[in-house]
Amino acid sequence: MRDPLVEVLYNRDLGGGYFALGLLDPVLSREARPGQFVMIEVASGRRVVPEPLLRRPFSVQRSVETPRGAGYQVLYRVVGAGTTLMSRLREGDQVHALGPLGRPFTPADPGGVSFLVGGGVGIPPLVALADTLDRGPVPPRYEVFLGVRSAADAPCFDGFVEARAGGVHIRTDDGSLGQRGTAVQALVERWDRDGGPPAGARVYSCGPMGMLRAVARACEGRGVPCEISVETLMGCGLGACMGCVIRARDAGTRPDLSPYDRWLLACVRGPVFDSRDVDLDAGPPHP
Amino acid sequence: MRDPLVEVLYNRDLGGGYFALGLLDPVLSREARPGQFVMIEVASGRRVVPEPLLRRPFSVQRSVETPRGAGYQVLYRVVGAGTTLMSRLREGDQVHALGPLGRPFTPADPGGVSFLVGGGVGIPPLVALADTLDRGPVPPRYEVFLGVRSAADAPCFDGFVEARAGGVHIRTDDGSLGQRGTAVQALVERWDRDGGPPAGARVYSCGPMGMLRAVARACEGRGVPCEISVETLMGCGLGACMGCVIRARDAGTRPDLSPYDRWLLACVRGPVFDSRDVDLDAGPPHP
Amino acid sequence: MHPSPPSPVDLTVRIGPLTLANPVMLASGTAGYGPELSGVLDLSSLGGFVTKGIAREPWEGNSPPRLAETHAGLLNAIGLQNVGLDRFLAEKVPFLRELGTRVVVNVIGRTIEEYVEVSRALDSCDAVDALELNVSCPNIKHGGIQFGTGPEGASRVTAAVRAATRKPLWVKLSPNVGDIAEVARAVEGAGADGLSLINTLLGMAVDLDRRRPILANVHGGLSGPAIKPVALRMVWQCFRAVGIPIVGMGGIWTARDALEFMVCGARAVQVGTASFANPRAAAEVLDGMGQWCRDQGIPRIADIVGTLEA
Amino acid sequence: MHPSPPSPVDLTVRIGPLTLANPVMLASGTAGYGPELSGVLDLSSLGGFVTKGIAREPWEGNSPPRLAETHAGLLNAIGLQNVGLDRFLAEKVPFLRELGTRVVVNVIGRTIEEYVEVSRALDSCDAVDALELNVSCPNIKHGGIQFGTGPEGASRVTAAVRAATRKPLWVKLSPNVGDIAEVARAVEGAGADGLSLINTLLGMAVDLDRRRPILANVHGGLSGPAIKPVALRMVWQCFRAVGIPIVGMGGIWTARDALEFMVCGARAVQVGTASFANPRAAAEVLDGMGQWCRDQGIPRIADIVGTLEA
Ligand SMILES: Cc1cc2nc3c(=O)[nH]c(=O)nc-3n(C[C@H](O)[C@H](O)[C@H](O)COP(=O)(O)OP(=O)(O)OC[C@H]3O[C@@H](n4cnc5c(N)ncnc54)[C@H](O)[C@@H]3O)c2cc1C
Ligand SMILES: Cc1cc2nc3c(=O)[nH]c(=O)nc-3n(C[C@H](O)[C@H](O)[C@H](O)COP(=O)(O)OP(=O)(O)OC[C@H]3O[C@@H](n4cnc5c(N)ncnc54)[C@H](O)[C@@H]3O)c2cc1C
Ligand SMILES: Cc1cc2nc3c(=O)[nH]c(=O)nc-3n(C[C@H](O)[C@H](O)[C@H](O)COP(=O)(O)O)c2cc1C
Ligand SMILES: Cc1cc2nc3c(=O)[nH]c(=O)nc-3n(C[C@H](O)[C@H](O)[C@H](O)COP(=O)(O)O)c2cc1C
Ligand code: FES
Ligand code: FES
Repeated sequence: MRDPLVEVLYNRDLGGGYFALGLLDPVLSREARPGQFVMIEVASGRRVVPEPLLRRPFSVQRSVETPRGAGYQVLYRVVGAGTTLMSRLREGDQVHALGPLGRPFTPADPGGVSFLVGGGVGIPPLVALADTLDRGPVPPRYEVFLGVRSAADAPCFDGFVEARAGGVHIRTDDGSLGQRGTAVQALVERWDRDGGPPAGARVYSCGPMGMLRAVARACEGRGVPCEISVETLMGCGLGACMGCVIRARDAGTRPDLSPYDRWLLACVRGPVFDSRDVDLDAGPPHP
Repeated sequence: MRDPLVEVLYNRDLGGGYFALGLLDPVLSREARPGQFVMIEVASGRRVVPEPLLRRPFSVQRSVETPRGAGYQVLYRVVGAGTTLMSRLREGDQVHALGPLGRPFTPADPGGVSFLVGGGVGIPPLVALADTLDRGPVPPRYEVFLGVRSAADAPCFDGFVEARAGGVHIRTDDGSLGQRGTAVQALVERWDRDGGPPAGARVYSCGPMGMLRAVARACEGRGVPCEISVETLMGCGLGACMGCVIRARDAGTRPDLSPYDRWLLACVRGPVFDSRDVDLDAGPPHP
Repeated sequence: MHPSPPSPVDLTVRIGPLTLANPVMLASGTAGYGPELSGVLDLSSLGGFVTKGIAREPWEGNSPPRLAETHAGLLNAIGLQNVGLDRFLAEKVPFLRELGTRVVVNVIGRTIEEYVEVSRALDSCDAVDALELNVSCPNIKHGGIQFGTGPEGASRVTAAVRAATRKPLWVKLSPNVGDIAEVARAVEGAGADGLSLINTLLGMAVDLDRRRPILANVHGGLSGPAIKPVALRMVWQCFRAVGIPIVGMGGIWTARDALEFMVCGARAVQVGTASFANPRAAAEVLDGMGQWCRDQGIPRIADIVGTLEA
Repeated sequence: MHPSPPSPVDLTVRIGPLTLANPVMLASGTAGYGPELSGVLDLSSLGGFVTKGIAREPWEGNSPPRLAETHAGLLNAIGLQNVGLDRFLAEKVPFLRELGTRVVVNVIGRTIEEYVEVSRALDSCDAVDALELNVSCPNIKHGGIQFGTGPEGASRVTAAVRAATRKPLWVKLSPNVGDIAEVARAVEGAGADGLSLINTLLGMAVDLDRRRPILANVHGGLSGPAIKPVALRMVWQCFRAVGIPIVGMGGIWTARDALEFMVCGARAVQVGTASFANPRAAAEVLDGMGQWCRDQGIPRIADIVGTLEA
């Protein structure tokens, strides 16, 4: 684990409250696996005691090569105090970014078909996964289903605008871009049209809790293995604070499960989980 | 009382840790009397809760006229967190500056001779006083005695470098500029040489506590009225927090004095006091 | 989102028999005796004004330094320097009478008898709308603190003062206790009309290089945003423990802070330390509270009191 | 200014029978069981490591959200989720044995019997250098809190555990009490070898727009720089009240913070919340402490303990 002080390569305003932050870190650029994240010190510098006090977790979206060296990009949306500060970072600023952290996605065996289902700022880790699949030994077989609220959220698609192996399907809640509907509806329609998911199908998903619930339901009902990446509030990213928990599936009724294992640390056991291992309905993982 | 959000006209680095801050405020520029001060919001802007939490008091050094309008200047030295933040202010930034606050110097009657005795960052309010005397109806009769540690502190003399009515006498502790010695020694030598202070002499002084003690002793021993401006730690500048106190002279033994009046609020009863009214030896007015 | 109602928000709140035009007051010891902030702030726009603590005789207070800044907080050890009852009545009351807002006098004493005497004298003073018994000041060695740390002491002084005045009686509790709800219940039982929560947390700051406490008094009372989580917790605990109204304070900086206190059960709030950083803080808090109610479509601010779902 | 002495500063400190290579430890609950931070921080460079609280059986902990940021502070309501004694011994101790620093196990229980059983089992565990009795966790309803809020409860559990172990026994006190020195004296009388001060202050945070507590548990423990003034005060009060060594904590962010605790009487310190913002915080605090001693010409850091002039 490393916590380097890294240089900001760029911090591009993509519009609609979305930004793309490039950080110089050749090691992480090489070592991060899709689905892993970093804890960024958003309020660095000026003050002894930062405000907000805690770092913020962000998925590694993709590796980048720049004249200054290799690094990686984080795609984020401004939602509160931390991301507001982040949006003020400028080229040449330095921040601590701890990572790569957490359990990554497990890419499918060659021959399988992967379905990448993402919503909003849950899309970035799927870019990393698609990039990995694209670099794989055999021609990758995957399809991408993405959903956002409206055309204003188009910056979320960064990384999927370019052509991808099996095509990218876009849905918006209001129909202002692509077709109206959700990413999960699009996935299910596709499967229904094809008479069910293909053999060797696997789903990888990240997005808001409602979307994850829907995707897990769709997959579990059809016997499709499904990995989801959950976003909980994280204090440390290292398994030290026990703040980031998500409920284990059937936690209260499984006699084999130690009470200790009823709440799973999303930062080290996740953020990527087999959907069958977690209970997305138990208590809000986040306010 | 006003607490306007004023614009920074300039914030000049004078070297040696000294800065001159110009603030746009025609009203204060006109109304402030010599010895009065302002409470500046040094950690304004970015954060809901500032750090440091409190404002900082600074003497009004002089009025300034700029193409943008009339304002005033504060001369300050970077000594801690607040002044460090202040030194980062830039032209066009906005800060709240509450004032003019406190009891000013009482300029001598026409015909009297004023002696202005200043040390370090206690010199700025004497500039304001000299400017007022210069603008007075009769040719002003005053002399200025200034002391700093060494030539590195020369920026403190800002405002007294130009010719002044009765001349400016400069002393440094190490003799690196002007003569070696202190401002008070210079004053006393001058009086001794002249066979005592002139009739109608009055002393106005501001500077470190040690200097104020010496000047008060010199004046009281010779029956010369002496006004000193004291710098205590101030929470509000308005008489509301009772944090800024200085001891009343003979507080413990004066039967006429209510216990309430044993500690005087320096922000409203001062910062300028008749030296005979305060006890400069009782407890540190500031750590 | 509710559409903004055309009618203005009703900001009045009632603390027992007393109606305040709005829930925002200035906290004791942070706004002097009235005139101090009146140049920068229209006091008549606020719901109330609480004076610096008043004792039977004038008090000297502590030696300086009396203030020390901490992270998001302020330590003070003023030591209750105050003009004393007679001068308060003669010099301060005339101004307070014209204030145009509710006047609450913070009462302090070294003995129960002193509390009683001050309260009795204020009982006949028409300019005074309520008394706030400070049984909790941590800054004086032989002062109020002994009354505030236990339910017995707090209820004894409350009962004694209750018998001496018909004015609405608020008791301001110390947070430096193990079980605030127990003290609150005791004080309610002794006849208090309201609770003021919280006074400062006992703290300390150190000048490392000189190896000395920063405050001449060594200890001081911690106020400001640092203590807000403790204050909210105590307001909520007491709201569930007693029936009398609560006036909340401790670190209120913004309208949202003040509204949080109300949602936790405070009928009104007091702004303290924030006035030092910004002398108009209380007025800005009030503005923001009205705005929030409008935005949320809440017609009467009193309706949000204690609405926390927990 | 003293010239820097050529010889290195002696950073060792003694807590009763135990010598630590230096005064900086990681605080319980903020560094897991050891492996969690070891990738970013060389634990063997520190004076000690305190584990997450260990109970006789595994505990589930509270529902999320378990964390809420406040101004200069952090509220947590983890609820002492822990692996339990057996799994601790089987899975965690092997790593701790190789840590190369002092290992202190934080012990929790719902009853005195549970405290005793955990402590007895750890007595025979060579990897454990000391026990830290957490009689003060505010996050569980029927848990340790009842022991920590009064001198009687705290001394009862201390005495019972004392009889069950020969390991150095530190008792970690709750700050949510009226008189910390009274509790400290009681615990000393019951046989404690040291005091850990302080645990978190009971607090609360509110989601205004949803009118709900932010923490699922409603209340949580406040840590971080916001509480440092309270922690320093309690360390100083206890230092003057007892003879046993004190381990200080609460908002330590920098070397100067840590040194302030030592000057107030702490023999050693623990870094907690700071590790979340900066996982190398403890190492940086330690570096800075050595540097300060060199700059000040202090040959042995132990010499500054309790040197506050007050
Ligand atoms: C493993 C992981 C990967 C993530 N990757 C990305 C990413 O690639 N891009 C991106 O934009 N965001 C990502 N997030 C979410 C991101 O961490 C939060 O948006 C950020 O922490 C908000 O900080 P803030 O201070 O701006 O907001 P706050 O002021 O803390 O909160 C503002 C609002 O956002 C909500 N919020 C805060 N933290 C989270 C969270 N962790 N999850 C969900 N909602 C939250 C709050 O409840 C509140 O409503 C990720 C989160 C996790 C756990
Ligand atoms: C009425 C008045 C007028 C002043 N006018 C000027 C001026 O014109 N120019 C100027 O440079 N300074 C002036 N000062 C002093 C100035 O207010 C302090 O230097 C400033 O508040 C320090 O803030 P800081 O955060 O940088 O330092 P801090 O971090 O607060 O303290 C750093 C060091 O400075 C000392 N210090 C802090 N405040 C004061 C104070 N009020 N008086 C003396 N020492 C202090 C501290 O004890 C500490 O040793 C004036 C003070 C008063 C009361
Ligand atoms: C400088 C200062 C003086 C105070 N004096 C008094 C007082 O005389 N009587 C009293 O009951 N409370 C006094 N307090 C406490 C405040 O009224 C208030 O309870 C506390 O500061 C918490 O609110 P805040 O965080 O908004 O300041 C004082 C607080 C400060 C900062
Ligand atoms: C997330 C978290 C979990 C904690 N868990 C424990 C614990 O299990 N046992 C314990 O005695 N203290 C626990 N504490 C308290 C800390 O050990 C420490 O006493 C407190 O946080 C004050 O120090 P700090 O401000 O440096 O964090 C915990 C604190 C935090 C923030
Ligand atoms: S974020 Fe701290 S344990 Fe997961
Ligand atoms: S600075 Fe607040 S009373 Fe003087």
